[in-house]
Amino acid sequence: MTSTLNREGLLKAYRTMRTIREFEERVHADFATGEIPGFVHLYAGEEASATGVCMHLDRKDYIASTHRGHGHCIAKGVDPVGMMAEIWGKATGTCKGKGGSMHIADLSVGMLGANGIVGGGGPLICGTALAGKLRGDRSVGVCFFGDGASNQGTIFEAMNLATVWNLPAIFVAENNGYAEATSSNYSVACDNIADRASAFGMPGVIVDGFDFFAVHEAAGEAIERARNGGGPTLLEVKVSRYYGHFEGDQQRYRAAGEVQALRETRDCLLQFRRRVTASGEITEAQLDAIDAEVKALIDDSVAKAKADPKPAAADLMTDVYVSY
Amino acid sequence: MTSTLNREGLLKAYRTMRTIREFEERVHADFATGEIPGFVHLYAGEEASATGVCMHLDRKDYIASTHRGHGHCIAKGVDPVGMMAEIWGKATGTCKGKGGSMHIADLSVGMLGANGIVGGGGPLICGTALAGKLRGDRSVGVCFFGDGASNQGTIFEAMNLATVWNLPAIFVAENNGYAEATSSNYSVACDNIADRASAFGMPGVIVDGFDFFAVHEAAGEAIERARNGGGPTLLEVKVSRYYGHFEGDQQRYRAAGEVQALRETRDCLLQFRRRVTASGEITEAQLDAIDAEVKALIDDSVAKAKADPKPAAADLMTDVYVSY
Amino acid sequence: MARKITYQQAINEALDQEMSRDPSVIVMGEDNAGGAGAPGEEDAWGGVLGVTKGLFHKHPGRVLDTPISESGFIGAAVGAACNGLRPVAELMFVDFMGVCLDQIFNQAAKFKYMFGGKAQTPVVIRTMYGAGFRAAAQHSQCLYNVFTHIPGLKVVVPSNPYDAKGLLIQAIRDNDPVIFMEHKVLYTMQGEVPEESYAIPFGEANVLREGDDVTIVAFGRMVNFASEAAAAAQKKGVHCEVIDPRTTSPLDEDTILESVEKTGRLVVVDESNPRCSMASDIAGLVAQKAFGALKAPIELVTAPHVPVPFSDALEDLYVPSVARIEAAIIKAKEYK
Amino acid sequence: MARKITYQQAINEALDQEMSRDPSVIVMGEDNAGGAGAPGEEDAWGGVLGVTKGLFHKHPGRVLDTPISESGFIGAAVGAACNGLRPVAELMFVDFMGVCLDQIFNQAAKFKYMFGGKAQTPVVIRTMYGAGFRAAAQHSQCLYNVFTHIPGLKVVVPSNPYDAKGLLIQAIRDNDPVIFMEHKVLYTMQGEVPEESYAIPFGEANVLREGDDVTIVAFGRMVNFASEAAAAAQKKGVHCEVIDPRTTSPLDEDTILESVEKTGRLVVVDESNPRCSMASDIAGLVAQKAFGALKAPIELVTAPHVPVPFSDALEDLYVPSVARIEAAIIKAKEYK
Ligand SMILES: Cc1ncc(C[n+]2csc(CCOP(=O)(O)OP(=O)(O)O)c2C)c(N)n1
Ligand SMILES: Cc1ncc(C[n+]2csc(CCOP(=O)(O)OP(=O)(O)O)c2C)c(N)n1
Ligand SMILES: [Mg+2]
Ligand SMILES: [Mg+2]
Repeated sequence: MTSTLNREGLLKAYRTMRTIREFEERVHADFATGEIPGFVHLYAGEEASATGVCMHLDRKDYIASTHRGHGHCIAKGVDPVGMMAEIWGKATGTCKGKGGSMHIADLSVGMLGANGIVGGGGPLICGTALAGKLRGDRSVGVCFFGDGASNQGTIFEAMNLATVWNLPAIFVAENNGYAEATSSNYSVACDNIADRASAFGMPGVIVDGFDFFAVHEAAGEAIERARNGGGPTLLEVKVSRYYGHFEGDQQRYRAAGEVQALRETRDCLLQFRRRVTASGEITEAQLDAIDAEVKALIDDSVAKAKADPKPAAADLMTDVYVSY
Repeated sequence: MTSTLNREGLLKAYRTMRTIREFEERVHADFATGEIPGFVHLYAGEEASATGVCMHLDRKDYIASTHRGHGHCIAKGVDPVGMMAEIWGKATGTCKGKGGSMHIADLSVGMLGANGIVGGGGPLICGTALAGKLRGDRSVGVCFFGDGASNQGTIFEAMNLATVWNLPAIFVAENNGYAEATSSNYSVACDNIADRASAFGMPGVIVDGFDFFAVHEAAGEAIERARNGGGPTLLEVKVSRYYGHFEGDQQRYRAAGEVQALRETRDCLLQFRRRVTASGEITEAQLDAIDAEVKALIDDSVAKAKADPKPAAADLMTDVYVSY
Repeated sequence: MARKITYQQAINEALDQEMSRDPSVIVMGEDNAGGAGAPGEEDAWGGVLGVTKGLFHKHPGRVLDTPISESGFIGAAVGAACNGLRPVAELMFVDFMGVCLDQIFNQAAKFKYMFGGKAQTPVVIRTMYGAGFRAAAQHSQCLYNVFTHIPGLKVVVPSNPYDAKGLLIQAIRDNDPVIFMEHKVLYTMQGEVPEESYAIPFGEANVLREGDDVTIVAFGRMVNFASEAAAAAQKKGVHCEVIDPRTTSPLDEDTILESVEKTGRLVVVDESNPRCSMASDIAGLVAQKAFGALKAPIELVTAPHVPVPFSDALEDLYVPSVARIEAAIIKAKEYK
Repeated sequence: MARKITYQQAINEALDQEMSRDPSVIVMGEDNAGGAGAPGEEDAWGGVLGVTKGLFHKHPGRVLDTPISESGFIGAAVGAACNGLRPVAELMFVDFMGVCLDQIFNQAAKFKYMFGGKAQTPVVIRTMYGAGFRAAAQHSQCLYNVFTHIPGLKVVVPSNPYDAKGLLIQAIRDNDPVIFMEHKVLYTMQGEVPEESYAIPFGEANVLREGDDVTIVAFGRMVNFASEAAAAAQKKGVHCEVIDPRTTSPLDEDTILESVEKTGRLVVVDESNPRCSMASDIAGLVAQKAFGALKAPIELVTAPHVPVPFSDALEDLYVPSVARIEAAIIKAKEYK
């Protein structure tokens, strides 16, 4: 067991990953019934990435997320009950129903928002990191982005700026192999996204995104370096998404059985469970209990989301200016 | 003498560089009198770059240029007389006086325009190269850009796209050490711009921009590779500009004497002259004759530019749509 | 002309027919084939909502998937247009213009003028716009006013399948850069569309309904709402003239002005936010050039000055409704 | 209040005073210090035209030079604003918005709404606009209409040194994203400016001249042209009311509407291209809300629908002139 986490930390990590999984499986099921509006992108399969990184963060550290943001939100401490209500378009949602899945944000826990613009978070996180740096509060900023986003100019500019300003910023490229239906083998002109780090004067690290411990360790190093004034890092997390690009995607660009095999052999929860129970640090029963608690929480979040009221007509015109 | 150029080629190269130099020195002098309007960015000092590259091109090859575009224009075959008139805002100018220094273009010789937007040419040249590739005409596209531009998202995106589509495109980074007053040591997060090539799956080459032969050779290889379907190259040309960022710049960010020393020791025309006369291939007298001819040409261009009429009022409203 | 197809099929057909007719027409965009580099079908997607589906196999080598680099590939389309091609590039959602606008408004739009008339840039940028999909603030905007403002761009806002096909064919043949705005809610709209190829000239409004009482000018999806509202008003004895300019730039000023000369009353319906919108543009035109005929205030029916909200409860209030248009018609009619 | 300084100095002073008052205010942009990494002076430039000169040494560590990466650093300013700072970022020329608009219009502008009111983004984007410098099509545009269209942005167009200082101080203190438009030709304009700090509230128009005959609404540099034209018209017995809204968003509708209620005649002067412009915006407002008072067509004096030409001979024709404004005033006045 090489992890630096104690039992409490391990349980927390498992709970976070399980919460994300349960949340996403439920959204998947409920989307199929037609009750959930809009575009929804699920994070199932990638839980170890958000969790492994965010375990190192506290609320003064900011993260910027993507269209596939539920996992990042939960890992950063956004309340899943509010999130579910948000996704259902309810007034009780994290954003009062005004943002929806693609715009869940909670600045009070350092979550700067899912983002509907691919690559949008890179520049933003340079800014939160700059603010932390100028205050000298040892906080960091983490930008999650996908393999598709790794080709967007904003991400390149942000990485360059982070080094030029020596910012405490971590760029986490979640390479799940696809941007919509386009393979990262096609769209990324070099072999690994992490290979781009040197072009921006920062270390680049590749890590197995099914392995929570690997992500946790690599992220820990990068974040520690950043906190100590050592500047940015590019961390490439090789992962896979279990569902389509968005709900409704038939995924005909993917080999049949690809996901099933991953679920059965490399799933992050499965691996985590095996490892911590094998080491004897945690019992199966403890994990089962978490599973049950998480299920109850998500059940509850859905029940509430269904029952909660929609925004009132007057809400249309509020929140647009702090003061007009 | 490692150059592949025959005597005619050498004379042409010298004439081109001398024409650029003479053109720029004259614009510099005339700007000081207040007669030339607008923002003017001079290319003096960097002549070997445009010339060394463009010697390999013909009119079906396109180049995209920058705000500092006079040298690229001349090297690509745009008529200096029209250019001078354009800079003076005259109806006889290359663009009828509507574009000015920052927008000289002549598509009939494959010059896609100086560009007022830093980094604007990267995407454009991917497009001209794509057209050539789809036609199968072995043409290439060359994008000139500066060290400052090398941090612009458009340039990164273009380099990635060029590899993804395997385009016959050459990215020529003219690193003259400064973007306006900001040093490239500050703004470029890695040591050399050419180091970024691997991030975009292409070869990166560094070359001394005072040495025409070095540029010519490196560009020749890259262009040949591109013509043969071998894809893009990033060529970093290390150069220096002899004048300020734009005319009027006091250059207090530069060490005193920096330019003077370069002019005296490394100047591209000086080096070229030494080398070709030393090898005996060309005589001093031949070069002096070119100098005189070029001077006469530029004198003439200025005389014409001064005498030529300004655009007529009706020109304000033309050329905006091909058909409306 | 009995065949009915959808707006989406009409667009697909226009692309297909122009690609067949002219080898210089190419198509590019994110997942416009869909599946590039992936183990499955190479045209797995055919565009995010399937609009370009099937073109990849029919026109080999001429439907290009792109990385997510809108500046890069839209700029490439512009460059290719300068070098003999007629590219149709897809900006998936118009909301993404913020990452690539320079290549459109400073490059493509200005080349001809800046270069003294010596360039032409026959590029088409197809893009999806509009609210109604619960897609929230970054995937639901209209934004055609931004393009309309820029000299050198032509802007097309088809409101039905027939126009979509004919205007897209014209756009591809046009020698200027064209922004072709596809309302996402209209993709499933059915309409009669001839199988043969035809081009609808730019700057010629379509008058959907004639009437003497009130002129309605509407854009895109709002044309259909305006027609509904006009039909409802008709039952109350108010006769509306419904005008669909079809292109916001060039704009068929004459048809609008002549109608207002006749009716003296004007309602403009624009799904955009109100400030500096097409609604204000038309109002400005008429207040300057047909003032003498005006008998009532110009009624502007637009979205409010807020971002597009996610929740259906709010989004349905955000989009101008048939009821709001009808109320505006009645208000204009009753003004004395 | 006898001290006279330039518009440029007024802006510099506002920045300096706010930086002194509030340590969370920072300044960033290309060469805003000028000379970063270079052997010479570290504030060699102080902005491309020297507007931020001197701040680097006075406020150590708080004036940041940036690479040429407008999306990167303007987005960073937006992010920093979400995390407790009040950044003032410089977009050197507004014409460059095309490489960074997303961070402004989809991020900064929309956070508060999309996030259900739980974010504030107190960022100021200073930017230079306008024709007159022979800077051609990519360095001379106005484009404030684009920002005005976007809900969530406030847009400021100061026409003189006094307003420039007071409005910039307000912009920095404001909790919303503000686009602060500096007309490059006005930098050298002299005016009386108090030394002490003061803020001018947004959405309050300045009435420069009162009159009963014709209302003129003008923006930025055009305010000064409008005043000149009004003075000329005065000599011909036409009494104009000249209104400078100072901010296009929020807009002081009341002052404009009340004036038109009084005069019944309106001229709008906008240096922009005409379509979907502030000129049409004001015309739309008045045609809807003060129609009953209108006695004449609304005259819109704008640039033509072409890019900004380079040659002085053409650029001088492009920019609305005092003579054209005066002609519009007379036309409005004489209409029966
Ligand atoms: C600027 C921009 N371009 C395109 C899109 C449409 N889009 C949304 S998600 C997506 C794919 C993103 O792929 P990747 O970055 O790999 O993230 P993943 O979906 O795999 O998590 C695309 C093209 C967008 N939202 N924003
Ligand atoms: C998008 C954009 N940002 C900023 C500018 C202003 N600007 C013009 S030239 C320049 C410096 C360019 O430096 P570099 O690329 O090194 O070229 P050089 O001037 O040295 O030839 C800047 C910042 C611009 N024209 N376009
Ligand atoms: Mg991906
Ligand atoms: Mg440079």
